[in-house]
Amino acid sequence: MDPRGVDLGTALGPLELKNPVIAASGTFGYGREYSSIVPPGSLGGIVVKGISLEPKAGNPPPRIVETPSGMLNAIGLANIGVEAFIEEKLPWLRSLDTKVFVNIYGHRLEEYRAVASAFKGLEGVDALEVNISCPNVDKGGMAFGTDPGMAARVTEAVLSSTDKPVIVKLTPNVTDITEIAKAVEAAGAHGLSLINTIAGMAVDVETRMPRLANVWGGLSGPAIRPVAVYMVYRVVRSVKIPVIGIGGILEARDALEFLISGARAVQVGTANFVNPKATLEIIQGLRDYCARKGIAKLSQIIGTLET
Amino acid sequence: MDPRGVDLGTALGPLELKNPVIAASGTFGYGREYSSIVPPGSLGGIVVKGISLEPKAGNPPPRIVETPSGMLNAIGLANIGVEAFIEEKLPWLRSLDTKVFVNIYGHRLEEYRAVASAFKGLEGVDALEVNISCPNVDKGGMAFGTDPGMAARVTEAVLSSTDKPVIVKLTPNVTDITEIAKAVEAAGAHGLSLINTIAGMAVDVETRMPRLANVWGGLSGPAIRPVAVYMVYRVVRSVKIPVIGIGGILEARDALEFLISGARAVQVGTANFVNPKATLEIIQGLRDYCARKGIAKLSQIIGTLET
Amino acid sequence: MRVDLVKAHIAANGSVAKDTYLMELRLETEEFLAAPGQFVMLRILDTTDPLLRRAFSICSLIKPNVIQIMYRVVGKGTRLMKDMKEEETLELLGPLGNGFQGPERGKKAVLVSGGIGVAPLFFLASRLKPHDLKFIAGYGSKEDVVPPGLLGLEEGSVLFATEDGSCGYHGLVTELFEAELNKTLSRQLQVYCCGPWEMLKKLAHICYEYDLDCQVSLESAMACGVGACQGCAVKASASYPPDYFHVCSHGPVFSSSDIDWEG
Amino acid sequence: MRVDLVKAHIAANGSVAKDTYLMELRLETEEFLAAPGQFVMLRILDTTDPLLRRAFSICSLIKPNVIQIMYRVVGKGTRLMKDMKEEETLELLGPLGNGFQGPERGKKAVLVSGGIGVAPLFFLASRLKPHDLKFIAGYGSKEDVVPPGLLGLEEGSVLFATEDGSCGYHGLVTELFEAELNKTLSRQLQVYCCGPWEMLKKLAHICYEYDLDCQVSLESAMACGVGACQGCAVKASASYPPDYFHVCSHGPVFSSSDIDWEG
Ligand SMILES: Cc1cc2nc3c(=O)[nH]c(=O)nc-3n(C[C@H](O)[C@H](O)[C@H](O)COP(=O)(O)OP(=O)(O)OC[C@H]3O[C@@H](n4cnc5c(N)ncnc54)[C@H](O)[C@@H]3O)c2cc1C
Ligand SMILES: Cc1cc2nc3c(=O)[nH]c(=O)nc-3n(C[C@H](O)[C@H](O)[C@H](O)COP(=O)(O)OP(=O)(O)OC[C@H]3O[C@@H](n4cnc5c(N)ncnc54)[C@H](O)[C@@H]3O)c2cc1C
Ligand SMILES: Cc1cc2nc3c(=O)[nH]c(=O)nc-3n(C[C@H](O)[C@H](O)[C@H](O)COP(=O)(O)O)c2cc1C
Ligand SMILES: Cc1cc2nc3c(=O)[nH]c(=O)nc-3n(C[C@H](O)[C@H](O)[C@H](O)COP(=O)(O)O)c2cc1C
Ligand code: FES
Ligand code: FES
Repeated sequence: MDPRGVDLGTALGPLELKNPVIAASGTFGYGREYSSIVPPGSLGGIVVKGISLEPKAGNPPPRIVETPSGMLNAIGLANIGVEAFIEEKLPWLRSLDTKVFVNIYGHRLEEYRAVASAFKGLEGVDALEVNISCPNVDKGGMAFGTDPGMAARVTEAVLSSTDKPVIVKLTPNVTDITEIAKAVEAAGAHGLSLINTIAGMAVDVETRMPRLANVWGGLSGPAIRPVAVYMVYRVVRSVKIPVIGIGGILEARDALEFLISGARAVQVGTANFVNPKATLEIIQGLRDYCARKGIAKLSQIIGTLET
Repeated sequence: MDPRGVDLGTALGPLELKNPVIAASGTFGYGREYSSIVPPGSLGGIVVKGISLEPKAGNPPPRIVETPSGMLNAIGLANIGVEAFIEEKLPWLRSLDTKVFVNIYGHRLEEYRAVASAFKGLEGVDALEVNISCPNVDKGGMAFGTDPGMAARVTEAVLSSTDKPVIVKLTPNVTDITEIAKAVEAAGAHGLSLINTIAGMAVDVETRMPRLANVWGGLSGPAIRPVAVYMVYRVVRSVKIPVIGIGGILEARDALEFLISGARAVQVGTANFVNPKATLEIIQGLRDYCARKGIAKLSQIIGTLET
Repeated sequence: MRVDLVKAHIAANGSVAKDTYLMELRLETEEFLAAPGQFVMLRILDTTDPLLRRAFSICSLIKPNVIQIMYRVVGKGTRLMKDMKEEETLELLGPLGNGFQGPERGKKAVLVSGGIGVAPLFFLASRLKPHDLKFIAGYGSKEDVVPPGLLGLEEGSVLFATEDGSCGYHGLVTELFEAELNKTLSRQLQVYCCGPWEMLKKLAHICYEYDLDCQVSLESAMACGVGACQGCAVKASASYPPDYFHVCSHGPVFSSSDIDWEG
Repeated sequence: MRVDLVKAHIAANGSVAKDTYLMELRLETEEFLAAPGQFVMLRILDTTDPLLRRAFSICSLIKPNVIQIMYRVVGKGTRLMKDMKEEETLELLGPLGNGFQGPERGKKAVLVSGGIGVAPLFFLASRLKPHDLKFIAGYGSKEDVVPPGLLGLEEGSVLFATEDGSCGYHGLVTELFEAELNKTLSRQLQVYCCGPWEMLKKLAHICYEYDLDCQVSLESAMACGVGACQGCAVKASASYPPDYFHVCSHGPVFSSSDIDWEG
């Protein structure tokens, strides 16, 4: 079978992707930074860096530190704010032949509403991805995404402020991610993406100071893949809406772990740093895998895990 | 300063350890397997494999799989049962010049009580370490350790059945580990150890089957170290009882991350597989570090993280 | 049993068949007391990926402190190994496990291997007298065949079976084994084998039918290699009280009747 | 700016001073359009530890597709690099960042380095005329000193300062710089420097006092190297609207007055 003949198309509810490989939020800039290496049109989609109502400078450095097979980041959700994003970044994104997901966040429900509203009717934004891992300032800093009720309320707030499909991005830092997933589904989300980073920290034993100025940060990369695959596996079995798998994907084989477990698409984050061509190689690898196995459509392997 | 002159002694409440390096449960057998490489008397302590009331054969194979900088295990808490342990293993352990911690578990409160009682008054057992990561059969399989109330009840059950110091071993698979830690402290535990493994899974994309017969397992090794350090850092700041840090420690530098963050001792697990001499090298490395820094007593650096 | 942790200096490392390499290791120890069927675990790099040690059967002991291992490149660890150069150093844990037993006086040894399973059998063969032994090695194809001369055996001393018929008997090694059995039914035999699970299962079945004692060397994912982690479980046949053996410490060599081949 | 991902073959790799190595890389590209001050990011191994690429300044461009980098062995990645042999291959991302500007016509360039910070300045020096340039290199001790001849500069063209006085001026390079300044106050100068943060901070302060334009090349922990992750933040001086620059895409070369040296 010719790998070029394999149909990699996948659907996330109303969204049709040419292939299941999406660049993850915060790791691919606004799409332009890698464009000399990765033609954006070759991707299934791009999720831009998390956008808030106001511009945010982010945390003091150091913001990143390498850990075994992973990295911690405490960027602090630095971004140019929704207004500048729409003015400066969206026109270019609009020209791309790929799905553009805008990742949004807030620290209050109204902030989520306001950011979501800003994209109402705007061309070039195919979906919103809602980051609910952010601390909720009204609830003593516990993340929105750690409480099913709050997660549902954020979901409703965004849904009521937008005409775009809404994907809610779940945090892994919870006792039972399926509870959150079910609450978000019941609130009407079109899809789920998981996982966001796992809370972690590292210490410089020479200075006896945390390696991140922010003390703790989010762990990403291959180290967390087993945790992500398991959470995706569990969530897929608890909800009906489509799930995007994220966490430590470096190669096609890794993406397949998620797809076979039931994810309809995947996002590639840290791997972009390790190998800027990772997304392209994963797409090619998926083609080769299907061809080798005689599978005409990638969608035929989604959720085929034998247990 | 001469490294040999450094005092590595540490105290876990009533227990005095000659040094803070303890072999973790499930990774050091019953102490004997590595004794030709690691003289048990050189360690601060040994935690034996988790013991249950009845012998348990464990899960079908495959039981382990390597992941990036980590491994998943689904041993299924295989063990010879408390009776055989006391008869066959304890006599040898009793002869060792190190602290022996017996790791115990159950699936019902009465099981915890029964196993704990079996060690009442028995010489050679210096403390009990209570694994509360096990599924609670009366509560639909949610782990005891994921609910503060249940965690407290297990703690009380064990405390009322033993004359030994009781250390409760926390699971990281929770939204807020400090809540569990506080509940366990309030219930009277003498100390806490954390973290146990993180739930994870891996898929064989050729066979489309989980790589573990049990589908999911527990992730350990360097991959999880940042998560463990962060949880220890948070728990140390929420309770007054001593904390033992566990997770991904391979070298002295890694152990120091936990000690500086406030752990009074550490456990070394997966590293024993990677480098059977790891515990010995960590002890030597702690000596060298203190000598290099001109620190006479290791206890002087515990909890000295500058934030 | 004394398990040691020693530095192993690569004295040679080269291809001997398709994707198959022979590595000679000079150990920093005076005498490495290894018996056929035992194995070692190697730490390949100091970094944390790959993390765990890799298990390899001892393929020959050419001096008291020099061993050879033969390995097939299948994944991350073996890929790194094949690119290692002379003078580079690995960390070795061993000798591990329990080796082959016997054969009893008067019994002829029949060695049956599938693929890289040939490695421990080369060591065993080197300890047996040529006329007390029949060595049958199965491979996929001609290019997989490891020339016995490389391990000091006589070139003609090994019978080959290849699945594609490109060398020796055309078919499965289990078929060739059965054919050979039928020739020599009169003899008292002790069978030794190592290879993929399905092959061992078939052999175990044949040996059961012919009422022959059969020792198999098994593989299993391992973490510790010394009986400490209980990771390398293999299901015991119903007749045994413990439900699982540990391949590393109870094996890797088992009597084929002790194993639950369906498990 | 065109960033490329290319294979880099090691053409040479050897020690040039204590813990300091020079690696020559032949790139699989026709022409590598790199300017002094730009850097590359190398992926050292295919495995996941070390995971991230390592950043190195381009130390020289000896052919259109052959570069040199000079590195100090400080951790896991550089330790692996020093053991790499000719013919081994690394993956290179680059050229990255914005290099040094100028000097304006009529201005003399003063290059000041601390330790391994000498690497990008060698490249810059190679592009300037010897009489338009003063190169002051600070090191801890004599054994750290990289002989300028190795990079094609005249041996006498670099002034040295060592902290222990074992070579050249006895003291900090910033002191030697200030002493030299006092000799040449009449001249119009453009200062370029690279080294540890505290040294750059001092230099920035001296240049501010003497009203000299000063360009610094900064380091920061990096993940992407191309402006996509926002990881490599450095605080901008109060006069600037953005609170943080990204060292990889806004720098690594900055005007010293743009940086908040307390931040
Ligand atoms: C007792 C014993 C003796 C062995 N003797 C030999 C030998 O002489 N020659 C030889 O080529 N191989 C032998 N093997 C198999 C060898 O250990 C694996 O091929 C090797 O570990 C693969 O490592 P990798 O990193 O290349 O593969 P990867 O697939 O990347 O390894 C991933 C993980 O799976 C484990 N693994 C993969 N395949 C096997 C396997 N077949 N058995 C056990 N664990 C596996 C690895 O150890 C590692 O932990 C033996 C295995 C055992 C248990
Ligand atoms: C723009 C730029 C140019 C550089 N040019 C050179 C050069 O020419 N020669 C040279 O020897 N070094 C240079 N460095 C520093 C070099 O990147 C680090 O020394 C190297 O990454 C250390 O890797 P390691 O694995 O040996 O150390 P480890 O300490 O094991 O590395 C752990 C992590 O910290 C990061 N890290 C450690 N030290 C530094 C540092 N000083 N700056 C940035 N990240 C660091 C590593 O990249 C890695 O992610 C440069 C850094 C930057 C940002
Ligand atoms: C540097 C960095 C920045 C990130 N920023 C965001 C963000 O703004 N919003 C968000 O939802 N996730 C963010 N993430 C999380 C990733 O999108 C992804 O969920 C996570 O890194 C796990 O995937 P990976 O292992 O492939 O990186 C960020 C991750 C990294 C490493
Ligand atoms: C193979 C294996 C078996 C384990 N068995 C137990 C056990 O019986 N009881 C327990 O409390 N923890 C058990 N653990 C968890 C370890 O004691 C330790 O908490 C965990 O592995 C994290 O530490 P590490 O990263 O140093 O391995 C086991 C871990 C492994 C890898
Ligand atoms: S590999 Fe650990 S018990 Fe066998
Ligand atoms: S390293 Fe990613 S923005 Fe600079």
